[in-house]
Amino acid sequence: GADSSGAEVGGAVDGRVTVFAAASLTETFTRLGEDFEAAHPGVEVVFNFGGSSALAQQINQGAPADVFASAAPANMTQVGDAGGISGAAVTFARNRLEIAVPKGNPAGITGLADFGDADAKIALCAEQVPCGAAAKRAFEAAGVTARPDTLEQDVKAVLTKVRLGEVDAALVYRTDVRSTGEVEGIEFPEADRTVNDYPIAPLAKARNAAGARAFIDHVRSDRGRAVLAEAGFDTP
Amino acid sequence: MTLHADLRVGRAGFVLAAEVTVEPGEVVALLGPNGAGKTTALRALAGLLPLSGGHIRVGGQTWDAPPEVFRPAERRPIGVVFQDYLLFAHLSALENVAFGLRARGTGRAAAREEAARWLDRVGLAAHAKAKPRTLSGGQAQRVALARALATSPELLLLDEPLAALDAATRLHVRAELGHHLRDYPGHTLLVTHDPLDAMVLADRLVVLEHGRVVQEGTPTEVARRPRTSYVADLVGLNLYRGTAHGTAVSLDAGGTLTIATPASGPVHVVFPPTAVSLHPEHPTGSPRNAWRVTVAGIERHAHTTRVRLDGVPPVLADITTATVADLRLQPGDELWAAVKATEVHAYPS
Amino acid sequence: MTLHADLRVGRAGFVLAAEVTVEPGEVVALLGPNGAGKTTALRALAGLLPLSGGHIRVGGQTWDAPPEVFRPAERRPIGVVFQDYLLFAHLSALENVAFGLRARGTGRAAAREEAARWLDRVGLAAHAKAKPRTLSGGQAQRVALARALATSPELLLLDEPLAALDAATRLHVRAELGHHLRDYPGHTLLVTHDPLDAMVLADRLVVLEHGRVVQEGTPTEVARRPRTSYVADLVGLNLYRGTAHGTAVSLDAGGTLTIATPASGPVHVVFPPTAVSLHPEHPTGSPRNAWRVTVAGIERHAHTTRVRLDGVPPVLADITTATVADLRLQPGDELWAAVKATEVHAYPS
Amino acid sequence: MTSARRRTRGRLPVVLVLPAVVGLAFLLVPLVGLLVRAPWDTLPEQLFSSSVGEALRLSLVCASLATVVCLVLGVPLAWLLARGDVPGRGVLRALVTVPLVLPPVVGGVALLFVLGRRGLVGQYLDAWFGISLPFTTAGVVLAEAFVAMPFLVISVEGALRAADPRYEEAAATLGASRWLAFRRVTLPSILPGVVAGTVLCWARALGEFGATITFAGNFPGETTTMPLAVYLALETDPDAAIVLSVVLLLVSVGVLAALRDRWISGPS
Amino acid sequence: MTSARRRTRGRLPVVLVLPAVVGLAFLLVPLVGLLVRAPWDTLPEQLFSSSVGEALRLSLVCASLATVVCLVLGVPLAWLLARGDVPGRGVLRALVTVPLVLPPVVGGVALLFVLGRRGLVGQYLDAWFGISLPFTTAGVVLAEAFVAMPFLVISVEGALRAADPRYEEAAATLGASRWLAFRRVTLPSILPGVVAGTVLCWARALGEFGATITFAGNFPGETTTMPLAVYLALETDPDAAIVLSVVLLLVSVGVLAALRDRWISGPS
Ligand SMILES: Nc1ncnc2c1ncn2[C@@H]1O[C@H](COP(=O)(O)OP(=O)(O)OP(=O)(O)O)[C@@H](O)[C@H]1O
Ligand SMILES: Nc1ncnc2c1ncn2[C@@H]1O[C@H](COP(=O)(O)OP(=O)(O)OP(=O)(O)O)[C@@H](O)[C@H]1O
Ligand SMILES: [Mg+2]
Ligand SMILES: [Mg+2]
Repeated sequence: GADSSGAEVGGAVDGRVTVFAAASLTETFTRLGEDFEAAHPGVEVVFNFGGSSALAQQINQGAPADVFASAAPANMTQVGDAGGISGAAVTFARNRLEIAVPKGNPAGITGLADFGDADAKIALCAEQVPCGAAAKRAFEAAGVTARPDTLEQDVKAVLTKVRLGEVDAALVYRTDVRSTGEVEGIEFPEADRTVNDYPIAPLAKARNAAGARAFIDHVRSDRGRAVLAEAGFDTP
Repeated sequence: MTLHADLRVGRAGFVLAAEVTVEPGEVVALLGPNGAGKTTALRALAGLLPLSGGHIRVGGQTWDAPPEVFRPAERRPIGVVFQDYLLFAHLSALENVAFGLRARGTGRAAAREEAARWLDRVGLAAHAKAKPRTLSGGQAQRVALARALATSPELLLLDEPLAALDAATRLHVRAELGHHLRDYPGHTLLVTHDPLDAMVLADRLVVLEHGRVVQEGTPTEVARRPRTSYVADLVGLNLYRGTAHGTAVSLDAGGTLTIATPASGPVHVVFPPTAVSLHPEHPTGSPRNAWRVTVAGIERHAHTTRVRLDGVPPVLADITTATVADLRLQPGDELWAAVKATEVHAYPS
Repeated sequence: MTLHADLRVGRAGFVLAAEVTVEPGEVVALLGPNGAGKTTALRALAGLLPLSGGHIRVGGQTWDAPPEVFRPAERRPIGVVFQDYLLFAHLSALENVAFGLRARGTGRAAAREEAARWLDRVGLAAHAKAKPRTLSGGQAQRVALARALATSPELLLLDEPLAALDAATRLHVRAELGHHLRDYPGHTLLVTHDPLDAMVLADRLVVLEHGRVVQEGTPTEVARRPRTSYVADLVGLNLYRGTAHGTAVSLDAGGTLTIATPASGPVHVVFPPTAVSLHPEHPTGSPRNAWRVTVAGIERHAHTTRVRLDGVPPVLADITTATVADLRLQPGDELWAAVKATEVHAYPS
Repeated sequence: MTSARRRTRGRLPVVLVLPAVVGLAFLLVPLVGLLVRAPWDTLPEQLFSSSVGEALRLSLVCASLATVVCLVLGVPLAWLLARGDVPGRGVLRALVTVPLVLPPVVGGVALLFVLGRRGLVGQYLDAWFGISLPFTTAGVVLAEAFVAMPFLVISVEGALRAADPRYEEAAATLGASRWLAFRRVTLPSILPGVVAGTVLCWARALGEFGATITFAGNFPGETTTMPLAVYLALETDPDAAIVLSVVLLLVSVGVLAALRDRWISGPS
Repeated sequence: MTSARRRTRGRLPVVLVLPAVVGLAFLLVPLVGLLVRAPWDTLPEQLFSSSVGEALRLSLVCASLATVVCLVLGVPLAWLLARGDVPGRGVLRALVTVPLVLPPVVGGVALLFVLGRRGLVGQYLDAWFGISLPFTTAGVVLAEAFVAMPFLVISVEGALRAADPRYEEAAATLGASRWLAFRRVTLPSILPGVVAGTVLCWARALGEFGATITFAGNFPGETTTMPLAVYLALETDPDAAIVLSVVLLLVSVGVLAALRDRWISGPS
């Protein structure tokens, strides 16, 4: 059941649970894994953090994974299309964009409209990656033509450029703003259009199907939601 | 087990076409000017250069006969002393000598033991552990020789083995090499520029010019009847073996010569035909060596005349054409030959 | 504009401490055994090796005087012919010769023109476009010489310029080098092993042993009064300049010698003291050259005795000690010196 | 035929040929894998799409410019390490190889620290000259040069060590300054080594990804080189990514085979 | 002092020293930038954290094993390219350099295509022997070897071309097969070149990221090498990432300086 806590099924789970998770989940999942191991003595959770698309590729090439937590539904679909998941994927977290500016907001950015300013240095994600697609939706909703200077391949690269003051503003996930004290976040009204779902699913070739299910339950438990929320995720 | 080789190799602008035969135990010297094809011939015999025609046969075995047969170097029972020795720099003298034995399957301990014996034989027991870099030219040459001989090859090939040595070491090393070659039962081919090396060390000379054999025979034959003036210049030496007692050398072939620098034991004595003066009567004065000779033959070369003289010992003299006229030399004439002791050089043999 | 050098260089296990003076237009030969420090001295003069003591001064200028002054090679007006020439492989003969001119600021066209003139002067106009690889040893040597001379250096340094040549080419190249050096107004230092090169080419000899000057003087002085037996062996040559007409050479210093190989024009004639025989009376027989001499001095060396003889020409003779006793030689004695024409070599000069 | 092909030396030894063939297979089979799995039908479409053409052109231009930068700075640096009488050469040489070990992304971050808008040097470039390198094609060239230069330096230094310094001495006695001697004597004689280093350098620059995207960002037509295009394609369309890689690969093999054959197999 | 340091050759030419110094600065200033910005106070904590220690150990072990693989396969391959009388050497040599150009991530994908559980070769490995290489430490070694081998091959091939083949001939006349001659004569004589290639290879393997994470994944203690740890740290704590890079860098400079000094600056 979706609401069952990890402790209830503790007796049924043992061995090693291998979780392939998006790199943006590194911090939260590491903590959840520790909790899970504490709750299930004898269980070892092994993580493989990486880009969601690389993980999907690995799973499709037969990687020994039990759980796949993707940062984008598209990558989950890639695995699903190849018959890689058992049952259906569920969304366990949502993330939304925020404007990130260097400390002190030197360029005085206030909202999405400033992204059309030719003088401001702007970084966005490339449209091929989820945060880029989300940003595109936001700008459409706001009626702003963004004039980015760079289209980064992932959100962390965008964040790095804000941290170092290379750009005046960028759109990143709220969780990313939270993860570092070196940038300031500015919320904007169109953020509702930028929500990105994080799906999770047990895998068809899982060697530890019981463990996989238990771990997913743990993620979706109250404790799991609390950890995710603390990192800045919305939890459904 | 005679070595028969008909060596045909074509290179850009150069063709080697030479027949060479070497009997077991025989030392053949291959002489010739720069670029005559001596090294090419030696490399073909060693299997480092395939023939383009002809053949190499040793006893019943064919080593090379294009286009079918080619036996690579490592499967020919040969030993090669290269002009610059090519000692392996990272191996000690002992390991260099042991290399061929190891390569041919001898066990480690046995190979080292045998190598040590060879080093001892060439007088380098004390340098067994030395790296080639720290050996003098003469020592390096002896290690190379020991390395080539250690595997008891059927064919020993030496490419100007003395060329890199300075005059003093050369003397010693030549004598030592002579010792080894005399005891060695296989076939030996010695490439050299130096007529003295050839005449002291070889039983037979083969003279190459432009890739072709222009003359061959024993050193005495070739010296006495040179076919080209290159050969005449090259091998025009009076060479005898004898035993020295102080400044007197009794020659094996009869006669006695006086030398300036005392020596003792078996020696080669040598002087050029130009050092021989001819006198109608017994000469007075400084020449220590004077003996009666009879004119056996007269050959004119470019500007000098070579006179073959019978006597004890027989001798060659190069004199000017004017002198021939002056003395009215004719075969059968009786004369005195004189050579200064300071012109006669004796080498330990 | 005299070159004064007090060369002090310390190396692992070797110390050079030699004073050398060269006058403008003078050719000084630096002779000595292997490892005597000849190349070291030459490199110090060229600025390729800094002195550790002493000085190098040319006219009023100091080139090296540790610890203050050091003028690097490229700012010394020198020309160096290295033993192995070091021609630039990727440049043609012409470009090699033009290199120094270009480096010293001559324009491209002018440098090529001047280089072509130099190549012509050394007889290589036809090989201007040839790459060094395709030149014979003798040709390469001449290109190297032209390259060194083209910049009109004040000091010309030659390190065994003839050592790499075979006997035949050597003869020619030596004569040519002699021509150039005679016309060259700068200072020349010639390093060589070969006494003949030294005596033919140099005005003065400096003999190094173990990094020290053991003797210096004109070739005749050094040959006549050798201070060590190394020097005696080295420079013991009878050498004269003269003019050849066929087989007769009239010597500049008086007297006539007969040679075997006809020549014409100015020549050097040379024969070793061992080729000279001494007779109490006029010798009969083959020696073409016989003349009256007076014993001027007698010096004993290891196994031979060198006799200085006055006459026309004066001459050195090496004879055995036994002969000295036999002839009861004393200074002042009158004798006949005889040399076979076939022993006398004439070189174009 | 037989006679022309007769081998001077015996059979090739199995103990060497076997691992050599395994090694070759190890390097080549993955490429075969790529070629087999590549969706060839989309190749023409990809190849003639303007964005791919642009990325390919930008890659070739930037890699070549980076190589020029490496040559201009790296050859003198190699010379300094090989010939210059500088103290602490061993450590310097080891430091020069550092960009090899540094994860390229970190290399990009390091470049930002120095040349970025707030970087050690970059802040002055920006304030005084209004020059900003990140997010420009020049930035791509710099990032590629940073990563590729060690290859050039190490190759050329090796060639310089092997060159006979006596030719430089000969040039000096002819009045040539060290620069002239280097330019006219040393450099021509080590040309094959320089070319080999240049090839390695160019290939590395062509494949460079991490430092480029970190320092120069990714903007089509300006900083999007082929490896960046490949990476982004991997996110959405892995097949297209493979086709792009194969294109990059074929172009580079073509260039390398032509160059190396011409320059390097010459002497052997 | 003055006398001991007097230069044989004139002043170092500005025209060479200037670009050399610029080049050196270009390579080193970013490192200085890293060192300056690194949060040194967290260094000890990072350094002694078990996960960093583990990653460092894994990196060193895997890079060293990969280097061994490269030596075993790459030296014979270099020999085949330099000495073997194989047709199409020029193209083979160009193909060997391909892993240089391939974006490492694509290299990893290519390896998955071939050695993955569903790969061309991997499916049989899995079905017949139950061997699965991806996502294991062995996979890390393979991915690093794939990327680093070209450096070794090209360096060793260069050294082989420079070696005097007459020593091999001399060995042949002593009865040595080609293998024996290679092992006992050629290899010892090209040792410095092999060591240089090994150093480049090791450094490249140590810094390898893209192919590793793609082919071997990112499992702490099993496949998480330092560059992967750096990548993960970049996700969570960018400062830590820099510290980790600096650690990696110092370790490698230490190893390289020791090695290169010992082996390479010897002859000069
Ligand atoms: N590798 C080669 N390729 C083409 N031609 C060669 C090669 N080696 C030698 N030659 C040519 O073959 C001819 C004979 O050379 P070889 O080395 O046999 O002469 P040599 O008699 O040994 O001379 P030297 O006394 O100088 O050693 C020469 O004209 C030389 O130019
Ligand atoms: N680079 C060097 N480092 C240390 N010692 C050297 C060096 N070069 C030469 N020597 C030593 O200096 C001494 C003199 O050498 P040099 O080359 O000047 O002799 P040389 O008279 O030219 O001899 P050769 O006639 O053999 O050319 C020798 O003992 C030699 O070993
Ligand atoms: Mg030869
Ligand atoms: Mg010398």
